[in-house]
Amino acid sequence: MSAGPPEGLLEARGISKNYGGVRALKEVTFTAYRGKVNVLVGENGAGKSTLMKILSGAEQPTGGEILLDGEAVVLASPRDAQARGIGIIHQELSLFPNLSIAENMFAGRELRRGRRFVDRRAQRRRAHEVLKRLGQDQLDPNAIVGDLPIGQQQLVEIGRALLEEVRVLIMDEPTSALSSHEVDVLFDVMADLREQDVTVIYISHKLDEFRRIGDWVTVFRDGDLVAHESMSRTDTGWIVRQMVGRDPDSLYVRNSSKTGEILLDVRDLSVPGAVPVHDVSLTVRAGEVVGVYGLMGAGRTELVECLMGSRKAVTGTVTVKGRPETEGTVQARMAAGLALVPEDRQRDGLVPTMSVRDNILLATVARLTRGGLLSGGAEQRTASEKVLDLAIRIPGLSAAVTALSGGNQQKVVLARALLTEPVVLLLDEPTRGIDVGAKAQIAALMAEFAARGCGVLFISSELAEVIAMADRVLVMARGRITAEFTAETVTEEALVTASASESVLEASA
Amino acid sequence: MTETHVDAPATGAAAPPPGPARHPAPAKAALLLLRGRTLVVLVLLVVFFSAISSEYLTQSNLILMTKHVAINAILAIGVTFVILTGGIDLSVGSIAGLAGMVAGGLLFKGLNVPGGTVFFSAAVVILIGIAVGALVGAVNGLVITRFKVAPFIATLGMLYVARGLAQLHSNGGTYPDLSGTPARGNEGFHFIGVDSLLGIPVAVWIMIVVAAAAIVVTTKTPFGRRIFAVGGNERAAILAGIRVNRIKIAVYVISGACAALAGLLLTSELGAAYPDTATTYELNAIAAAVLGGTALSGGRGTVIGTVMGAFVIGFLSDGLVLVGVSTFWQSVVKGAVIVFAVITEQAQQRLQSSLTKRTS
Amino acid sequence: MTETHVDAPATGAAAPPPGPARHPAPAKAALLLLRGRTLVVLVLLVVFFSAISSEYLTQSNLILMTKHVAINAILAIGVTFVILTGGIDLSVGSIAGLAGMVAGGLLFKGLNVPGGTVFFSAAVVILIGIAVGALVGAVNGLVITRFKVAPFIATLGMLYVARGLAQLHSNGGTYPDLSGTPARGNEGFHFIGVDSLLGIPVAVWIMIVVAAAAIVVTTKTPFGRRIFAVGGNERAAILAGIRVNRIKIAVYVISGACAALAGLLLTSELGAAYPDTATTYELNAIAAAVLGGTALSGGRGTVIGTVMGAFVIGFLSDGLVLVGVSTFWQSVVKGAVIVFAVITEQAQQRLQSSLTKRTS
Amino acid sequence: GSSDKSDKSAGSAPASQLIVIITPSPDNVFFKAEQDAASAEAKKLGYQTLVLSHDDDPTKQSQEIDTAISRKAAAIVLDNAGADASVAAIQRAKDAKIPTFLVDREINKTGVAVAQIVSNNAQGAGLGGTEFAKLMGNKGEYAELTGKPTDTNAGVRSQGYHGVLDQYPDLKMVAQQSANWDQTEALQKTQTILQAHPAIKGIIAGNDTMALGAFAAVQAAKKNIIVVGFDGSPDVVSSILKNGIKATVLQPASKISEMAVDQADAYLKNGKADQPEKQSVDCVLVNPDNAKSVTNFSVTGS
Ligand SMILES: Nc1ncnc2c1ncn2[C@@H]1O[C@H](COP(=O)(O)OP(=O)(O)OP(=O)(O)O)[C@@H](O)[C@H]1O
Ligand SMILES: Nc1ncnc2c1ncn2[C@@H]1O[C@H](COP(=O)(O)OP(=O)(O)OP(=O)(O)O)[C@@H](O)[C@H]1O
Ligand SMILES: [Mg+2]
Ligand SMILES: [Mg+2]
Repeated sequence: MSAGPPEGLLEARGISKNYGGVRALKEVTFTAYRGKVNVLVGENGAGKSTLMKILSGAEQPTGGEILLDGEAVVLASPRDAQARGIGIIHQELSLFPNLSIAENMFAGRELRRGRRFVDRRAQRRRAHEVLKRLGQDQLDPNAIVGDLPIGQQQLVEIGRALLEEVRVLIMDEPTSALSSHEVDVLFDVMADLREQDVTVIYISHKLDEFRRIGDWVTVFRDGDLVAHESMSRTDTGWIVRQMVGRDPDSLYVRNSSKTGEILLDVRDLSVPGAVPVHDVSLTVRAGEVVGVYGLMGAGRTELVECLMGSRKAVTGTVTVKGRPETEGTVQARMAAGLALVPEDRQRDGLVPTMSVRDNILLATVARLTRGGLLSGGAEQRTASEKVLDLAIRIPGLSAAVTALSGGNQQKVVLARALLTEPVVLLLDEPTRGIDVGAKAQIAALMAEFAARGCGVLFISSELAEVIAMADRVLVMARGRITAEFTAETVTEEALVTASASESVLEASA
Repeated sequence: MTETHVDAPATGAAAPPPGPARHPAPAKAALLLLRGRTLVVLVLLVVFFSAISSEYLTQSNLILMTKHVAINAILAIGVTFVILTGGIDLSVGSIAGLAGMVAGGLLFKGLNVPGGTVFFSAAVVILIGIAVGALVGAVNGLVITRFKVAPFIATLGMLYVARGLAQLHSNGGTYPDLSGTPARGNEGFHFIGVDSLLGIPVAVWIMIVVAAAAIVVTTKTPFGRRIFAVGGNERAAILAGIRVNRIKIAVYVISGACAALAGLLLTSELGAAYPDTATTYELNAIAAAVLGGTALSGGRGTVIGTVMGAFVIGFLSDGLVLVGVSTFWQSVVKGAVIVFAVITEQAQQRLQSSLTKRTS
Repeated sequence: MTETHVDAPATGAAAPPPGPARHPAPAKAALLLLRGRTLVVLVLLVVFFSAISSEYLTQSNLILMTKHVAINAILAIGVTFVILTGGIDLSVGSIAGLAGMVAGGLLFKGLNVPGGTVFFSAAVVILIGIAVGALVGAVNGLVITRFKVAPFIATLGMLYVARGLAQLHSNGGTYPDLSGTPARGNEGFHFIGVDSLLGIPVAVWIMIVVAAAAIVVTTKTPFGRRIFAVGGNERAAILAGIRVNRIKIAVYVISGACAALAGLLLTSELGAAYPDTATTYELNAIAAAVLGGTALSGGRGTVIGTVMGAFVIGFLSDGLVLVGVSTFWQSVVKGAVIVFAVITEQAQQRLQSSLTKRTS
Repeated sequence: GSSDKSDKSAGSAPASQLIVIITPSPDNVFFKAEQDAASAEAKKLGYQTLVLSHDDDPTKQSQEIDTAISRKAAAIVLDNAGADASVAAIQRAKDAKIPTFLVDREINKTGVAVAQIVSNNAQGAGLGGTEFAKLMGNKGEYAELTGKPTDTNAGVRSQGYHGVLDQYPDLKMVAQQSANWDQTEALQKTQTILQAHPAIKGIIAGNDTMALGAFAAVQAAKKNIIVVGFDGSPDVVSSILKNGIKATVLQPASKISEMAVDQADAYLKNGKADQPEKQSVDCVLVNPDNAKSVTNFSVTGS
């Protein structure tokens, strides 16, 4: 960093936040510097999003004060914060699935023609400009947001924040659903913003990523600010040490089991739809961890959903443990030995109205009966066993699942899948939005699962992760498998080339 | 992959916004046909009934049926606003009844004030009636937003309360004669429900005006777009700085005012106000909105669709009466047509979304 | 972070299940009081009415009121199953009417078969009546799952269709005498609606059995657990291998069967079957479920709460009748109490969730 | 079946002085008049009253009779909700030693109620039909609006009308619809019927609210059509005086109610009925000739 202490713009002083009995923030004092990219990191549930919600008016602190330009301010609502030039990209997308891209961007602050009417044409034009700035000029501003893949939705959310004349832009994991290409574009935009003296607060779990863009880094742990340092004076090891409180021996555990018979054999699978899949063939062997890399829209989610039976294939065969599974329903595939941890745990994984225990047992509850009736004891035993196995941090088995942090919610869904005793575990972006510690745990779980003679097929958009965890990597682009590497042959360059060569994004860029 | 990109024109100087996705011609035609699906059902009904009865497709019968439709259409337009935000309004029938009784009472026996009885002109009475509806709607909105009562329950409660108030207003009686007298200066109430302008009943004109206003509000104004936003994702709406509670209260006020207007039209047409006016009309109004493609989960729907839905229900009911179908069969046929029309709606949405996706 | 790990006991052999979150005593008491909130409203009602009328709190009146409650409670229990999956059933009143007519027809005039008329015993007639309700419910479920029609509309259509069929069954008439004859071997239909066992009306025993069965099914069986899952997050339920469509059809079948049972009780009590039986009872049934804490969005609710809700509505209505409140005021008071009870429900939920959080 | 243990009052003598009056909803003036007359008469004779309305729902009626039993009423005056569907409930009252006095509508069983005092609907419909035929000049097209199809009186009146009208070959019924006793429904259905059959000369309705609705439609269509109703409600009478609706048939609602209360009083005092169970009170035709002398469901001097 250049000489002289940077100038603080937005300051949180002694901010606390209690949710009922949960202390999400404990008198945190945090300063975001003017015209800098201020990076926030920390484990899941460390309180990062909570602080950002408070700084953007979406939540009220239990104690402490907020200073903007050295002046104490009260941010009673998102409107208040917006009026003061504070914009935010929320971690959970807050979009209107029923409205167009342009309308999403201008919801609540529509451009007007005359005093009364919405100026749709101007909105479309401005939306198009912003999309172009994000490298998405092929996107139609009239497209309905609910029809977009999650990555493009995230870009719309980003675009919305960029439309405002903001002094402070808070970005809470804006890249969790983006692939490296869009991340590059986004970083260019952030560099621009920095030029324009905009203060950026950036939250991410992708260590290699934010090191490229951040000026300052702040580490949170258990609702406390534990470290605050200029990025140039830190390295990855330092950050992980601050986060986890110990040395990162190894982030990812590599599977080292011997491979055996073919457990999953997929032949010529084709799936119609918005993101179609064409003639995919693949195998997963016992003891093997197979990674699937690809860009947004490559069709990986469609592939695993089809394998799991929640999406219908038009052609192709799926053979599990040598037995063809022709029925193609979720029940049949589950019985055959497949289990899926879905990509979007909020939408496809958790039942928010149920307790942690009931969520864990959801798929296997029929096994825990005596004389047709559920046996409370067996339920409690089974669930708590899994909680211990996976080291899920919960207040209690009867707690609401929504009260857990993201990583722990992910483990709940994983526990449910493991309880079905699958022979091949399908994981769609299992590490999205979870912290390094949890990532390492999930990698270890995958390895352990493979060591028991089972197979793993996991999808990931992070190069480092696929390379580190997979024995074999398949690359998907435009619904086809375009390349295959072994752990020995795989390189970042090869993956990028194979995934981009035929990708939608590359073609249109 | 069949995706086609919307090409930006080569002369990209001031990049004009890309137009709506272009569909190949046949797909487009299919889509248009399906968008007008309620219209298709309507046309089928008309064809069917005019084949059975020569009186069905006469100008005078069409005008009459449209007049009958007007009442339900106005109710349904109001309800559409509510449904678009993800709510529901079961109290519209009762509000119509209450507004009719208030207006009837003012016309028939005036307002007792200290020192005598005041009579208002018919126009003022109409405004008071609508204000009563708006007020009841505001109560609905406040109960729903302030006390977080589910709209279904809040408006179900209001269904009973408003109906009870309507009955208490006259102690169960009917206000028999609403024609007013010159001495009282309150003549002319029949204008809205009985008279015609240019050969078209005033009630139909009123429906046209209400529908046009509703279309403009829902599609062209910030308020209208925010209604869709609230119905699409309430949390996101709050985070986007939209005053969600205000929007919600506003739609119940609109719904209440529309219901009151419908009640006044009924009362005017009847020339008498009785407390059971418009009983169970709420179900027809909601059915019209849903037939017209409004999603009960909120965020999706059009006013024009709702009006079409009201036409389908009205033209069906009147047609059944015209050809002399028994009451019992009327009930069966009506239920079946409502479900059938929605089934075609589902087919349409699936086809439409597959078409849009394939071609966008 | 105050999160605690589930501690494994040092001797990890058979890890005992972690108990439910422990609350400090006063918070626990407050919570208990609030959980029984519907009960509190009920007690308030009883206290209020018995202060006004000495007849209210007599054994005979309590038994009588409970018998009246039984009908709505059985309807509401069925509807609760549907609402728990996130659906709604507006057709239960009509199904009750249809089942009553089918049973009435079988008892009064028998079934015409080639070669004569067959009469079934009262027990068989009751089973047929319930089967009819289950069948209509299955149609609801199929329309909703196969054609993806919104439950509101599908069951609204069925409301009309089933009522029309009930009327067509007798061409609008009443089956006057259901007592049967020894010659036909179909006596005894009055048992379920008129008779008593151990001083308690059979209808009340039936309600108790239905409620007990429903409690066991919802809380103790995998099927019940899946109902909650479907209502809580349908997509997650699908991926967890739950056959969502089957569950949905099943709940509409249950709702239809319960509705039919209620219709049979009504018919038996009246000793006659008429096609308008149970008109608009659907609203009361839904109101009971919601009063009892069932969320219309699905996934939350209890059968016992629903039964409490039915008691509140029934004891209120009967109390108003007993003390001679005019019909019109009955309507107003009923609406207001429904909304008020739900407001206290909201207050409870907020308080409860803050308590649970603080103490967990 | 087992005995009615639920009715604890059974066997105990009716010591109370309460008369329970149950009618359809008083938002129809006819039933309001009925209620008011019965209530006034009972109070005059020193009774307390409980006035309830069953809204034409036999189930609700059954529950209200339960309430009467539970409150140990001395007698019930009932305008019932269904000729067949009411029998069991009235029997229950009888078993509890509470006498029931029916007004306005009969039930399809004797020996259950102490008295069934009804206006003679068949006779009244005969009067209405005859007057209608006369007004029509014994020829031409007409439409009929019937009451709620599940209501006995709707059927009786319709039969009564047709008993007369069907004798005239030139009188042709071109449409028959139920408007469920409802004014708005009568209005809209009449409008539609007038579309289908523009040549209609007359409309005969099963009660006065439907006649009023039909007449509103006739007025809006600016047609000159004969409308005849049934009940003798004040609104129709005043319409007759203004040369609007042509005729109605007055049911002496107040008189019937008073008779019922008087007989109940006598029964309670003497322990037996002083009149036969079935009593019918003739209806009176109301037309411009006598409309002036009609007030609140009674014709002065008749
Ligand atoms: N609405 C809420 N109710 C109860 N507890 C909550 C709520 N929101 C957050 N918490 C708790 O507050 C703590 C901090 O959560 P927060 O979302 O700020 O974490 P985070 O650092 O953003 O984690 P992640 O990296 O997973 O996004 C967690 O323990 C979480 O369970
Ligand atoms: N046009 C679309 N309409 C509706 N849903 C879509 C559309 N495109 C994608 N989706 C859904 O969005 C989710 C993400 O799809 P995406 O395009 O990202 O597929 P992917 O190849 O699995 O990539 P990734 O998993 O890396 O996001 C999937 O559930 C997919 O079904
Ligand atoms: Mg977060
Ligand atoms: Mg994906």
